[in-house]
Amino acid sequence: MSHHIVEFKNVSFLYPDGTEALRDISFRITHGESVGIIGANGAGKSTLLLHINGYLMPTSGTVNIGDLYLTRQTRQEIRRKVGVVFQNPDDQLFMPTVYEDVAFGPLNLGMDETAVRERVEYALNLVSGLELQNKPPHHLSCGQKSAVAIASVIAVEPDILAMDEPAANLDPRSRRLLINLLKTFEHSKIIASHDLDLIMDVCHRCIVIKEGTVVADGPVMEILTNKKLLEENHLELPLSLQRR
Amino acid sequence: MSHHIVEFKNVSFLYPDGTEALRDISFRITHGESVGIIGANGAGKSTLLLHINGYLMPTSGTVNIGDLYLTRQTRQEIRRKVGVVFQNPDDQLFMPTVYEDVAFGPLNLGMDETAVRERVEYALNLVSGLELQNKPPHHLSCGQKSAVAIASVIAVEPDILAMDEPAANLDPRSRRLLINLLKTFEHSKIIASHDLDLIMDVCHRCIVIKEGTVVADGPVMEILTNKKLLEENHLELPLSLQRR
Amino acid sequence: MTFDEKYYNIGFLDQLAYKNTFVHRLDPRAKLIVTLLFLFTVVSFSKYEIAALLPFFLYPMLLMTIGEIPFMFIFKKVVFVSPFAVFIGIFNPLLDSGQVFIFSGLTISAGWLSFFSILIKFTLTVSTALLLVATTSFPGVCHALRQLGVPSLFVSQLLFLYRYIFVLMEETMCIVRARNMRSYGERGKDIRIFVRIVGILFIRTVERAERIYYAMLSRGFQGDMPSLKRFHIKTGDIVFALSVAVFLYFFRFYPATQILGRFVQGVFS
Amino acid sequence: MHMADALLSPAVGATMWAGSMAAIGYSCKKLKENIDNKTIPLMGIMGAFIFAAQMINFTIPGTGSSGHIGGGMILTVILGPYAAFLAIASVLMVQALFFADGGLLALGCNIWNMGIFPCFIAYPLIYKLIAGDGKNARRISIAAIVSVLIALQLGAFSVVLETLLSGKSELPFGTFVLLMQPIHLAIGLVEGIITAGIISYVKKVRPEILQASNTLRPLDAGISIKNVLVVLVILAVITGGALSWFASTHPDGLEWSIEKVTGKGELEEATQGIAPALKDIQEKTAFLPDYGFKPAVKEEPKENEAPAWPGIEAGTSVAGIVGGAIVLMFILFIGFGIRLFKK
Ligand SMILES: Nc1ncnc2c1ncn2[C@@H]1O[C@H](COP(=O)(O)OP(=O)(O)OP(=O)(O)O)[C@@H](O)[C@H]1O
Ligand SMILES: Nc1ncnc2c1ncn2[C@@H]1O[C@H](COP(=O)(O)OP(=O)(O)OP(=O)(O)O)[C@@H](O)[C@H]1O
Ligand SMILES: [Mg+2]
Ligand SMILES: [Mg+2]
Repeated sequence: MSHHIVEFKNVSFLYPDGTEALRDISFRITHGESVGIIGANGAGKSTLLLHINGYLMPTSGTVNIGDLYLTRQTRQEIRRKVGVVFQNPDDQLFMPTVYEDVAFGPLNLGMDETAVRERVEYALNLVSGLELQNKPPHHLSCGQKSAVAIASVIAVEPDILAMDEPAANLDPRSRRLLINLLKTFEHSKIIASHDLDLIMDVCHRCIVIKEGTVVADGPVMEILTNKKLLEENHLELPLSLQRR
Repeated sequence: MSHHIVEFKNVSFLYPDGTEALRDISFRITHGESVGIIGANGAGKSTLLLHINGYLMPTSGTVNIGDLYLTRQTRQEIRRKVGVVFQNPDDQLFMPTVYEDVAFGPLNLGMDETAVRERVEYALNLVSGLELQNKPPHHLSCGQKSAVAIASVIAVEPDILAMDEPAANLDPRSRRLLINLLKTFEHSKIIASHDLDLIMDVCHRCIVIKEGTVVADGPVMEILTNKKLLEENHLELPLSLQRR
Repeated sequence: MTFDEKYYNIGFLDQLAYKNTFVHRLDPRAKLIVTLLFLFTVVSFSKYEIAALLPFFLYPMLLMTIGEIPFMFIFKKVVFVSPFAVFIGIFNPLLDSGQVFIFSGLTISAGWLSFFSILIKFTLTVSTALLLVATTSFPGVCHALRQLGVPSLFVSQLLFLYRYIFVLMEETMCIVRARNMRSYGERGKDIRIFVRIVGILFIRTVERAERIYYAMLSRGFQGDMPSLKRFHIKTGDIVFALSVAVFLYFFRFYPATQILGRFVQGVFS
Repeated sequence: MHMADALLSPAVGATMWAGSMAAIGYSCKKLKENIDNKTIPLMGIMGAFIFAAQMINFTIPGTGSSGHIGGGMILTVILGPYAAFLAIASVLMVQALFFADGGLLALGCNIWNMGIFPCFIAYPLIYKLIAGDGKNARRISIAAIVSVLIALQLGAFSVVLETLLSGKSELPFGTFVLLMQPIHLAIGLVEGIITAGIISYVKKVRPEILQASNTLRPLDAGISIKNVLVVLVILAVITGGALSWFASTHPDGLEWSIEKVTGKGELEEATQGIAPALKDIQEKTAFLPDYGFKPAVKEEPKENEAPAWPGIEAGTSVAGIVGGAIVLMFILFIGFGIRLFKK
């Protein structure tokens, strides 16, 4: 299924203020893979995720999602294939109720009401948030907000799911629920996080980014046990591997 | 040294909208202790911290800081004794440059410019942030912001340091630096966090809060290894104690 | 411009202000006063004046080169904000059709003259204003204002505004991104959703203001924003201000361009 | 609606600066009288909020084009007129400096046009009147829409006046008004609806914020309509007086002094150029005859004006072009020179 591929070829990105956030990044993620993106603060993880659905366009190089090259013309289409969940769920829930928020994407895709309702219910059910549907988002707990944010992205049935720091500010139980939720998705997944334990639990492959370049790419266990590599990147062994 | 004591006696607090965030909380923290406050999302940790220096006043019960009972009259004085570092460093660095920010507290204490300069340099030096002094906060990285936020509180030389979720969004190295920094303070410390590994590293005592009440209070290792207690509170074993 | 572009743009201008060059080191008060003088001088020229305005490009040019400010960046910004001036100015050639001889055979309408005059003045004033922040930093301008007698209440909240612009813009940018991502074209950008977004932002802003206020209280805030006396007028500042003033005076009241032109014509004929 | 430096004469610019600065000083003084310590950070941060909100664009219904808001009225409703005025002034200042919207000289005009009208006229005279005690949601919405509309109309009209008084633009008064007012009617309607929407959203979700601004801050209650009117009349008299003094004694602000120095006055011909028949009308309609607003009536053939334009003789303009070119090259040369030297 070539349409679930994410391929970066020599992608560089300069923020208009001159910051070189990505430099010559190349990798290829195939169907069904789940990939962790790790690196120091400011390494370029968030910038990379913003390229996956064409929010930012590479300054040079090409991004290939499925069978489409990312251009200004194709990016609307690409956004349907790729759902991105940002770091802060508060930034993502902007409709008056949970239901409307989850329905926002499907409605914009031009679906009719019954189809939308089905989609919303399906997505909310997946994150066990069906009974929240009539609540306004600002009355939800942190963990619930995260779940709804994920549902609102799933509702458009993306082929690829990208998440930026999904577990920040969650209590350990909500974090565990989120991990289990992520494990059950059969989508391709790309997760950027400082929570290496979460990456270890959810991903099979791991890409390390340093100052905008890929410095390592391989099976998750191999990378997350490579102390030297991790330390060079302001990281450390996942806490659950740090024996006391 | 009774003036470093923090004592809550039957404290309850209702938000104006009727949410009962604290119910009949009592505990006593003595000089030099470092105490972790843990609990599920919405348990009341942040609300509790806001009482320690009198932003919120208990609806019933008393808060005693050192030899002062918290009242509208004493709270200015109490604020000198207690430094609070909030969750989001952006909310705390409100002056246009790092130097001015750290100097804000000492200047308000009425110190003269040379004494202020000394304080600022001392505090910034402690967090290794001296070379940041002329930068505006929005040019700092996450980790640097956290460090400066701590410096700006330390510059007032509080007897007691209270922190809410100090390590969120930091990469593992910055988090480790922060932990080491916290370990070196001989202040009384009160830290609210979901990062149980951090609590375990920094604190000696731990208070578990559930729906606004204290459900456990004891030595950190005892509490953080009590699986049943933790699970009842939406928590789990610190990751470094979770063997794979 | 998209939201992102606007954000990066203002961020870049802000970054420039923290360079360390001769121009950046000058006292903010000197730069502020000189800038205002400059603006007054430029707009004081008659509406048909062109030639006499040209020497004034020297000032922004010097600021730009000595202050190491990229020319294209300023230029683009000037072009970007020009529509209103162009829109109003473009009526001049249509309405003011008096003829002016340039030399035999070539006449243009007075309206064109005044239109170009507007454009030149526009370029001069806008670029100088931009260069003021680019070489002084916004807090610098604020401190200068305070020292020049603007009420400190106003200056204090101006500094807050500056500090939180970046924080709030970043937050807003995230929300706008989230909206655009699930909008698939123009559908999701209608006015109701806009109102919602601004409403949410508003509430979060109020809550943030509350947290900031707490943070201020915890550091002894009692109503007065303390300020450091940071700037001392140096001889360099005075020399700078005086020389610009002389420069402005000379080219304002002495038709140097004309004279130079005549002289050159004389040499060649 | 930002006024631009290039369209301003120094006289108008300076007068509006003085007026706006006075208003800032007055607001600071009033605010200080019963300040809540929270107000300073709140004002600053609300300013930042407006700034950010102005950058979000939305699709204007029915047109498909995109717009953004001004936000003055929202601030006023939340912060009360004095604090809101200062916040708006700050936002405009940041825009002038960072985006070069308008410019520094025009800042005075812009603060006046976009600050005074919503805060001190539309809010106390219209919003408060219609909204009453702020309990009835429908009345609040109507109040918001009407007051925003009126504030914008006044602001737009003010832009017209300032531009014409400055005399840099040839747009006739009537045409300019016909251009500006209807556009701002549309803008005002959209903005009013948005303002109403935001206020009612806030009222629904966090009613205490609005209540706080209604009851806690005595600023709102403190503004009496009488005071507002008195202040306005005084300001109008001062402004008008200053403007007409400038305009009558100094044809273009500083220009009178140039006439003395260089001997080339340039404006007399503007009045001469208009046919005597029109002169009469003009003197009746234009309040500053010296400036000769060109009346919108255009029966007069244009050619009549041409000979009346002796401003620059041929020799002078050639010299100007040559000299100008040399000066520009010289400046560029200096620029590149320093750059090279630095490397
Ligand atoms: N809006 C922006 N304008 C300019 N530079 C930016 C912007 N956003 C990010 N950068 C810069 O780009 C680089 C990469 O930033 P990015 O946010 O992608 O890092 P990150 O890996 O996600 O960091 P974190 O772990 O802190 O989230 C950093 O140097 C950062 O300062
Ligand atoms: N301003 C407020 N008004 C009304 N209720 C509030 C307010 N702030 C918090 N609450 C409620 O009070 C309770 C305690 O909230 P608090 O923020 O103290 O929790 P917390 O333990 O810090 O949670 P987290 O781990 O998510 O930070 C929650 O139920 C919350 O919804
Ligand atoms: Mg990031
Ligand atoms: Mg909390």
